[in-house]
Amino acid sequence: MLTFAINLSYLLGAVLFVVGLRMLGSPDTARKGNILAGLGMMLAIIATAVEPLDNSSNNYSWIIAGMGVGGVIGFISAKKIQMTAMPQMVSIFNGLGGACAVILAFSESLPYYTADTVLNGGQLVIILSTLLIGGVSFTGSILAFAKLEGLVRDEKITLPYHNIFNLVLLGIAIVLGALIFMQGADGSLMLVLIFTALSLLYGFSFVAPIGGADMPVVISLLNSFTGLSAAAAGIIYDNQLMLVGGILVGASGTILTVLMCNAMNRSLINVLVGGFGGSSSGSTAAGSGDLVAREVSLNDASIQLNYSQSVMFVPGYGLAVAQAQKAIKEVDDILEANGVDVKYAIHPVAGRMPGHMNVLLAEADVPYPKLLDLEDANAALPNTDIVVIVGANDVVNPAAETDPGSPIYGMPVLKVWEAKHVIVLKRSMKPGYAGIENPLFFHEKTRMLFGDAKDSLQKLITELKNQ
Amino acid sequence: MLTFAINLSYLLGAVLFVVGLRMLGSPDTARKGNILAGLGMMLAIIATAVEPLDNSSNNYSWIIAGMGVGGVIGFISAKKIQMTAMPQMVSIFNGLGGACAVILAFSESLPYYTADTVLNGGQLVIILSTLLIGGVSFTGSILAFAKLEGLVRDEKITLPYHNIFNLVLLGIAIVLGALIFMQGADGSLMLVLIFTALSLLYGFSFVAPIGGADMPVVISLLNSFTGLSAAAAGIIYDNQLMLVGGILVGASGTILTVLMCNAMNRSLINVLVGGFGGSSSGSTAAGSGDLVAREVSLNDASIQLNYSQSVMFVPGYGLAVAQAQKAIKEVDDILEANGVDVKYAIHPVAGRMPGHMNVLLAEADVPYPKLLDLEDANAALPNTDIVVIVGANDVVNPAAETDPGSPIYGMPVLKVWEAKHVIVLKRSMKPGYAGIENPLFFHEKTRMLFGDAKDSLQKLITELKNQ
Amino acid sequence: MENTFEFFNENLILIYLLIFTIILGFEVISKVPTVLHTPLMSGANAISGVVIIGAILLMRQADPDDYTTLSLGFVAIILGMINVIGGFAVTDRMLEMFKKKKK
Amino acid sequence: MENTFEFFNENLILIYLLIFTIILGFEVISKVPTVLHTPLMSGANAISGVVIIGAILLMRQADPDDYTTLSLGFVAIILGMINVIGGFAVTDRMLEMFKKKKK
Ligand SMILES: NC(=O)c1ccc[n+]([C@@H]2O[C@H](COP(=O)([O-])OP(=O)(O)OC[C@H]3O[C@@H](n4cnc5c(N)ncnc54)[C@H](OP(=O)(O)O)[C@@H]3O)[C@@H](O)[C@H]2O)c1
Ligand SMILES: NC(=O)c1ccc[n+]([C@@H]2O[C@H](COP(=O)([O-])OP(=O)(O)OC[C@H]3O[C@@H](n4cnc5c(N)ncnc54)[C@H](OP(=O)(O)O)[C@@H]3O)[C@@H](O)[C@H]2O)c1
Repeated sequence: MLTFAINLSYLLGAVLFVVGLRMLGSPDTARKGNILAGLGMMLAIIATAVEPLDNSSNNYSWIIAGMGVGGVIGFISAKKIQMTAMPQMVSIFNGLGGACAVILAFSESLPYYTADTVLNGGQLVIILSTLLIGGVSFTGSILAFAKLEGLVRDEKITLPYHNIFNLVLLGIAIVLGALIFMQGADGSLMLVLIFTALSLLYGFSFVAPIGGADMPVVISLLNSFTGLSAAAAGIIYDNQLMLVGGILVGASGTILTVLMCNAMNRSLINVLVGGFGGSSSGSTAAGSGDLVAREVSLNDASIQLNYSQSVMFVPGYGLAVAQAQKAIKEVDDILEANGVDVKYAIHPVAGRMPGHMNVLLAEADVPYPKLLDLEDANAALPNTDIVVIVGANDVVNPAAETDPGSPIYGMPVLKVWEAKHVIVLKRSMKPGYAGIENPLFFHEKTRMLFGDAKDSLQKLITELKNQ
Repeated sequence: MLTFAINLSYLLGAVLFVVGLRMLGSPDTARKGNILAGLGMMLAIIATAVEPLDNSSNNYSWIIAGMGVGGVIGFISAKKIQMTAMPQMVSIFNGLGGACAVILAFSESLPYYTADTVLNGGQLVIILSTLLIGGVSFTGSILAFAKLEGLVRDEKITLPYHNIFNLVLLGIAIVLGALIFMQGADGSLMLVLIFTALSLLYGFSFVAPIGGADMPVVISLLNSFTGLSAAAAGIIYDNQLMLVGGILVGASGTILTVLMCNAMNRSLINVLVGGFGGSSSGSTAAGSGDLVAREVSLNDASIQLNYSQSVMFVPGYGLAVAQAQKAIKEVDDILEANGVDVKYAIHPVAGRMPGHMNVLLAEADVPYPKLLDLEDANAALPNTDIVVIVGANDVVNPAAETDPGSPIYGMPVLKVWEAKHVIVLKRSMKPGYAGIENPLFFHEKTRMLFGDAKDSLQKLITELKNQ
Repeated sequence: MENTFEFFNENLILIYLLIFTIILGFEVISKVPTVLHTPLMSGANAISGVVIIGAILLMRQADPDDYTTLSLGFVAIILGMINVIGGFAVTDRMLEMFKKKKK
Repeated sequence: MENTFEFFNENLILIYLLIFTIILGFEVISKVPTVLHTPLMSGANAISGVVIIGAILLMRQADPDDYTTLSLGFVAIILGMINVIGGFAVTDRMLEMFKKKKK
């Protein structure tokens, strides 16, 4: 009866995971889905805590203490973190899950070498896999975090021939694993420790050469690794829920990774062997030497905006950096009050994570119907009077359409040059994420308004209010 | 090794079923999906044929003979059947699958009573369930076929209080089943036979009161029953593929049934306890007494059509009955040659099965982009010069929008009265499937062209050619 | 009751499998366009012909002298096979139309 | 090789379950709008915290005097719990935004 209740709870937990994940996939139900999945987790944890075990000493006080500490840390960091730093946070959380799996696998290997537990070949394979996958997920996620926080610069940690180095490293780890397996009970704990260390090193080295701005994709991939390591650990403990939940995350994480890559019009392989962040292309650089970008004064810009019929904002990464979402909304409000029709053009990969702009603008209470996706925006642009680009660059680069030599050639972009006028808010002429020049800035319709995005917008607000 | 290969084939078969079903759900991949599922079935059949069994006498000659006979019958009927009779065909096929399950279950019950095989309670429950579900699927499908073919008129076979009668019948069957279960090995084969007969009777009686035109929904429901009976039989034979395949069909059939009901804006319950086919509503009948429908001559109609800018055909059940799809296409061709823009408005439940009109028009090679769905058609109608309604009725009934007392109130309809002129091709003033009058026929914009749809269209063609 | 619990605990993985199959069945069908309802129904019907496997198993295990079972099994195989072959063939015919439309 | 075959045959239902879970995982995610990628990733991350169950099991079975295992398990529980609680909480915060937009 108790076993029945326990098994039922696990089963329910698994179903809640599936349903929750499903609901997370559509905007109307996403929040409920997250809560359902959380409920499933709670059920599972309770079931695990009361499940009857052979010769268990339980150690409930340790468990409760650990859960308390972890829960509080997790909860507080999740609540305190800034909106824009969320991908980093997810990355750390994910890494800790991987670390948890590593610790479990390592602990389970101990009895083989320290006590005289009979070694089971199948189990050992599972333990080693968990160590490897979990280890990669752990250090990989930590490095992804560091890159996103700007703590680590890509070039500093990339070796020449880094991809070959990685392959060799992985090869060594696998050979060592095979050795440990063949030695069986005669093996030493030392080798297992070295294997663990190699796994951790490999995770670090795996992420090192990947461009900093590709981190969201990498995090998603590492997330699916954590899922797999949880599944492997589920085999060690003969726990169906861990197995099913882990596999589920593994599969959906993989698909999600691929979807993210598609949204950037790149392949996963392309992302993994080093993004375009490092290699600067010279193809469009030549054209700009003799061209000059024209500036616009704050006053002119504000008058233009105020007397236009329709304005389209194009937010980009710079908006996030400058935390200018509230300022942009204020400009919007003033313009709307003066009868100007204001819309936002949201490019799918604007910013540094999928949905970045939506999240930011939602934070500033911009109403949903004002956000146009790529297609709608491109349809509306020819009838738009003024486009205001706020810290965006690659997503409005015409080279993606016209220059087959450009690294972003083929990526769909916002055709802002089809509008009547373009005003660009950025700090300098420096390139964006892809590291390439943007001919748009030298376009005859374009005027630059240099300065920090938030700053410029606030000055615009003052000007607009004085009119 | 052999067992491994067999198990792998079954597993592959199951995956192919899932993938095939998945692909059947989108137009681009549907055909491939069907082929994949068929491949899965082939794999499974081969695996079953060579699987090592304890004390098997194999009887391969019987098996091959049976498969040959069944295969040829199935193939020829599938190829010979007319496009419009396909739902009937599916219904028969489905019924035969149910019959197959009944025979299996009955055969497996024999040894308990004729030989001295030890009776297993769990098995007996499964056998009885298979008999019941399979039986309902068998006779229900056959009756659905007969109704669709017009062999049986609804009123002839419906008793007063039929739904209560059905509940009682089901109750008796269940009580009898419980009795058989409790008697166990002491029971008699006679009781099992009676139980089987009751199941068959119930299937018949279950479908009897349901309106003839609701048969596609019923067939889908019965299909999911066949799936469940196959799954139950899978438990008898301890065969995972039967189990998984059956459950899969059971689940997806249920959802499909619900989707079909949604498309007609009705609930499944509403369909099951008797459609509106029987109960004639008087709500709109009153209004027509003093109104007269105005006719149009062939000559006038053809001139109007030829000098219009845009024509929208609205095909309905009458088009299918009259087999007028080629004729309509010919009119279309002539008009297009004369510079008239011709489109087709496809209501989701026009005809007698989902997609009925699409299938028919595709048969006549009408290009896909000419078919407008409900929304697009309603958007285009105000700018349409002439609407030609070919054997449709309920799907263009304005009462669905204006008369809350109408049985079809709330169903979205094609708002043909928003076009400039409407010509209706039908044989008489008789109502359509829902059995209610259509105020559209008395509308000032409407002209009637009485006669069989194919006939009228062919006369129109002659007129058009003579102009 | 105890029996049911025991059955549940012993066949736990099977029960996971069944429930996941049900969810998969739901998931795979939802959001199918109306036009495809009939072919889909027809395809699902063909798959439900998997019951033929039971008929083959029945037949292979039947005593060669047990003519009752043999004839029952023979009929079952014929019926099942009509369902399978007819089902896939008729689905294919329906879908052929859709292919044509694409041009 | 024979071992693998045997393992396969003996754990057949489990293997069905795994493969169906993988398909389900694919099926459930495909066709997610771009805006939801990040919350979805975050939610999946929270679910991968299911590894905490292993940590609890490790802890419950540890010898009360085996301080190595106890401290390893303790750390594992903390890490796993951060993943679970932090993961669900941060996902909820992201999704809160979407809710607001609906008004
Ligand atoms: N969304 C995703 O999921 C995702 C994931 C990975 C990679 N990416 C990539 O990221 C890029 C996104 O394009 P994007 O147009 O949004 O950004 P971007 O091309 O990276 O350009 C951002 C621009 O913002 C400006 N900027 C930075 N800080 C600023 C501040 N404080 N005030 C004003 N301007 C500031 C920078 O110019 P200054 O330095 O001159 O100010 C820079 O040119 C794409 O290449 C995409 O492929 C996206
Ligand atoms: N599509 C589905 O999946 C489905 C399933 C179940 C039920 N239904 C129901 O079926 C109805 C479909 O609406 P509908 O407008 O297509 O059809 P309808 O309302 O049934 O009307 C068909 C009309 O066609 C005329 N007709 C019959 N034979 C004809 C011939 N040889 N030549 C010319 N006209 C002929 C009939 O009038 P005369 O007798 O005067 O000629 C009749 O009024 C809806 O009520 C729907 O709910 C649909």
